[in-house]
Amino acid sequence: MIRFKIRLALILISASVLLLFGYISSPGQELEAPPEPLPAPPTNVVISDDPNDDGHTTIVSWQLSRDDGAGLNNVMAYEIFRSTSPEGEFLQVGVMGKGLDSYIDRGEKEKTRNGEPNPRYIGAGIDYYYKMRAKSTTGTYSEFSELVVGQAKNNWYHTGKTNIMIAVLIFSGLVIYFITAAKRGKELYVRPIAGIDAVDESIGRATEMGRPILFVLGTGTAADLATIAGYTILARVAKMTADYQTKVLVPVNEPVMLAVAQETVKSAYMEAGRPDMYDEQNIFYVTAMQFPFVAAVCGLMIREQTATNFYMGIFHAESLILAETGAITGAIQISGTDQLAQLPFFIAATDYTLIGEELYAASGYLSKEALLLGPVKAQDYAKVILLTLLGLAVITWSFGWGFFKSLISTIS
Amino acid sequence: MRRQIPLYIVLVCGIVFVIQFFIPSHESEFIFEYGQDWVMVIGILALPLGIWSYLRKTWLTAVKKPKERFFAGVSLFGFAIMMLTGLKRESLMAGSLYMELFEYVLIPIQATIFSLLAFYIASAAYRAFRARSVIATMLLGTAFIVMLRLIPLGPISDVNQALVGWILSVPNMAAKRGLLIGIGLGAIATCIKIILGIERTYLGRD
Amino acid sequence: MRKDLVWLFAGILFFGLLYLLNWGVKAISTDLLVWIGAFLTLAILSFLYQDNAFYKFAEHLFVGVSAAYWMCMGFWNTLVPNLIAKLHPPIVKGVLPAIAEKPPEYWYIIPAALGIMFLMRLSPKAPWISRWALAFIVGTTTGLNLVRYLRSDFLGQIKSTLIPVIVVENGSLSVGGSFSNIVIVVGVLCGLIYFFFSKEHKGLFGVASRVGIYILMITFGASFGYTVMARISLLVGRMRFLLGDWMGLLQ
Amino acid sequence: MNPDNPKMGFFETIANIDRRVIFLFIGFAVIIPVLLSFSCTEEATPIVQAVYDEIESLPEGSKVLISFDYGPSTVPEVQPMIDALLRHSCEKNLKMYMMALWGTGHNLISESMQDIIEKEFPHKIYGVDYVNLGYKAGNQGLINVILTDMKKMYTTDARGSEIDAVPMMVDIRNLKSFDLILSMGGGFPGIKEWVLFGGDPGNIPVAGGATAVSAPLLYPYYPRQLLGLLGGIKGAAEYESALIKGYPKFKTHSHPAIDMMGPQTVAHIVIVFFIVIGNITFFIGRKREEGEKREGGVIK
Repeated sequence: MIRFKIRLALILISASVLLLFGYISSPGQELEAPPEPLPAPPTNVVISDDPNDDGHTTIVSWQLSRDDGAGLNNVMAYEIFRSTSPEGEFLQVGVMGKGLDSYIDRGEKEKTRNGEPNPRYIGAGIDYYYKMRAKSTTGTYSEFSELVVGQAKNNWYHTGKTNIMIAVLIFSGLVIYFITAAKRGKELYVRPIAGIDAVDESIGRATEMGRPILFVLGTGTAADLATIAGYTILARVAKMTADYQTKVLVPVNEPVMLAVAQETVKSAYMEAGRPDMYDEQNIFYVTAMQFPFVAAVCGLMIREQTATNFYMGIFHAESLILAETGAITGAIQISGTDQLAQLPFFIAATDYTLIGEELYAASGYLSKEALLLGPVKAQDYAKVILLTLLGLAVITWSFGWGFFKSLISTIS
Repeated sequence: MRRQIPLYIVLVCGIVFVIQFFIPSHESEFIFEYGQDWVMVIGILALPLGIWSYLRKTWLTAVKKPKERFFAGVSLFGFAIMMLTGLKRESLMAGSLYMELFEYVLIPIQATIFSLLAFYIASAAYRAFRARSVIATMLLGTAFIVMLRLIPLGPISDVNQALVGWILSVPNMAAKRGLLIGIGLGAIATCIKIILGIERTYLGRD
Repeated sequence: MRKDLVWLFAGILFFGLLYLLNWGVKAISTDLLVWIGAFLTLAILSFLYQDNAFYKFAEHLFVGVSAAYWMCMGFWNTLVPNLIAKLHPPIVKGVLPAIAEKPPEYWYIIPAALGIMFLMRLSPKAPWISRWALAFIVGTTTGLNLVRYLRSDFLGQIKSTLIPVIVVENGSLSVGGSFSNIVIVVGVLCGLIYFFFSKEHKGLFGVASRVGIYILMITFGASFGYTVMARISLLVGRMRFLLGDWMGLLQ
Repeated sequence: MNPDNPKMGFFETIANIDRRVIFLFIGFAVIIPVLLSFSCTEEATPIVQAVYDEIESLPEGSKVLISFDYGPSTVPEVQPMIDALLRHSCEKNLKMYMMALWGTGHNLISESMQDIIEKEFPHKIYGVDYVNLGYKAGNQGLINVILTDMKKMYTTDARGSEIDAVPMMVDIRNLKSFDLILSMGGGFPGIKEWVLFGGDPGNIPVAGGATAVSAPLLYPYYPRQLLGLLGGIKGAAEYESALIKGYPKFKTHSHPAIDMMGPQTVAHIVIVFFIVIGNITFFIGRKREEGEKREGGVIK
């Protein structure tokens, strides 16, 4: 406490001394305090539009003050001011350290704030006036730079995304090419995927045992890609169960997923010529929350004694709870997910696992349809391109040739 | 025709949302923000469908299976209580019966089910981690080394610590990248298949 | 059914014993809510032994309560502010005064219409119309996913694999650093080769694919081993609740 | 015991051990240490000790910037680290400047101040010994700006006082005014951004704490760009141990990370033990099977 008092006293004393000094040395009082040399202001200030935004940002660039890093060498920072009129009130919008020669002025998007005009707002097509000054290391300021004016524009193309656009176009081109090639009757080979090969056998087993099959589409949303891949496998499973007259249970945790799963199973039964076998009650909504859903599915496994369990889609922490409960009942379990964190548990606790990309490839593999196999081939070609580029880049770069490295860097 | 319209909707929506990514203008921002918001709103509007499925199934169970009647009743009772207490906006404030039920019924069960993982991770490790093949040995070996880091073993611990650090930052990183690149390619191909209407299982058929 | 009765009896015995043992001796909780929490916790844990009436009770209660909880949350937190308040702000004056002042946004008729279309599934006459809403959801999400994957998962990973395989540190060759970088580059390449689908994994290609799956297994093993800690922590939390908050055995 | 084949009985029993036995072991592995508050003494590893030593070596009155870059979901892992670091800094009479790059950090700062500084070190004065600068948006951009000018971004503290009215802020100009930067969390933005945009360009020592998940990604920065790192609950426990070793009076204070390590260690031993048993029986079983095959016996 005492120490604080002493410090406070010291601070107060030094502050009053400073104040006094400031009073004495203020203009008008011709005292002989040595005039400190002021830094020169930055020059050639230019206001341009940020080409990749929706009209709320400008870019301020300038030439460094001649005292920045040279001359008096006393510039510490630059201060940037903006106003909507040349003689209006200028708002300090940014500070940049010495040696820097541009500033991105990101305005706010709300015209008004709490019913009053928002001073930080920047809108498209409005003239904004800027001026700048340099701040010296001792806290003095240069003159203001000349007043300049500029506008922000609402832009229609993001120049920084051209690379991604090219990548999308190339990849889409590959996909479409291989689909048409396959349609023309070109044979496409797909390597065996153990998890998918086991589907038929596991359904046969459930039929022999006279027990139902469980299909869990995960705890993602209905439109997630892994869930959509799950529907394809569900369609296949449902078609087979219709043939074998085995019951398939599909508990879901999302109403949209419920609708899709019902449609999928219904269509599969119709395709198998057994629409009479379809029972909507077997595809049911439990609850949207993760753990209540898991509790109910675990209970279902034990009470219905499901012989084969499928887990296809997005899974979170529940993956291991489901897989271990399934192991207790002695069910054959086939899983597939693109969630990296859950793959280890599926691999350890289920019999077969579709790892990441294998899940997406499963739809093509299952149907053997040219339309669905084409994209798989395109994926592989994209991989070849990547492998080659990456290999070349790393090797050549290590020997000092940076061409491929910079090529990849610009692409990504 | 009925089957064609949804495919066109997918095509148009898909392409619009891909294109908006390349357009920074505020019209594009508008589409981006609203599109996401709308998907969420539709998801909530669809909830009655799920609730209907749940109620019907539980009710039918209660009617058809006398043995299950008690449990179906418990479920419906819980549902009714929570619905009634959640009818008012104020119920979402702390201290309401609705939030109390959340706190003292949902949370303990949720946390306990989550904690079952401590048991299951042990039984899964015991069952799966057998050196049956090279692949299984890799899995088992790494898991073993990583688990050892928590067990005090004198000087071995220091070496192990360093080894775990290396495994996590080198091979672990490499495999994750390979996986993510693969998943990325597969996901993009799937997206293109969906947008072009090649992948359409999810729409069912008439 | 008889087995369930045995469980019920065992449960009553357990709680009764606890009650007798603790009454007036230990600082067992006198809070009814804590007892409810403890009962439900034990009911779920009993599933580890086998499925039984207590677990079934907790499970069914949990499902019912959570279904309604989610419904109310969705209504108040999403539907009211994001749909009702947008279409007709004054209606939410009583609950969300901040939004009530804003002008209505009639764009929101579109999701409302799509939502209703989706519910048409329940109508016997025109269930097909629900597919339009479904198509909107899938189309929108897929479009967004496409660019999201393209940008983050995939291109970002390629860029960060660009590392030199010969690491020079302070003017001399760093063997350890070079080795690690070689492992990363080879690991990524072999991992990708494992995911080749349209070519048979034979010969050199097969070897690379083998190396790929080995490295994947190392990763999975490491994640598995690493997660054990987090899962044990969860159990410690539950045990603290049972032994401390409920039974009062911990300081 | 298997009556049909008494010779194989023991190994078969073990090999086919009921999962409930494992569950029971895990249950006891957690319950017993929790009941007995058993804990292992954690020897601080060099990467943790480095952080401790750095704080230990700072002279009284040195300025430490602590950035709260985490959210509620990682509180169980990160909070014990913060508590230990705050205690250590208070004990060493360092000046603590607390800020947040994460929006969620704001409340966590207030809570930490209440729980640790105000409760355990009531003689510390707000504004003189510690200050809450609150959350500012901008991620690494914020670090960029405060590297040259702190007060441009922080015109007031989190309580709304004019920044120059806070005594301990008077002589702060920019990041270089600090003697040590601690970033807690490990996500984005976090330690990596502090190293790349603050520590490296400003030549200021940076250390931090990260969740177990993100810690491995930060290892490459140690020790050149990152002074030291507490990784996960184990890192926190090591720091708590180091602190108790240096200042035995903290033994009576709460040390949640050390408490957590007891059950952790025992449970890990149990799991490792079962894996070893499983593999031994597996190999013995396979050997016997091979032997029987050779003898033309029944293949089990």
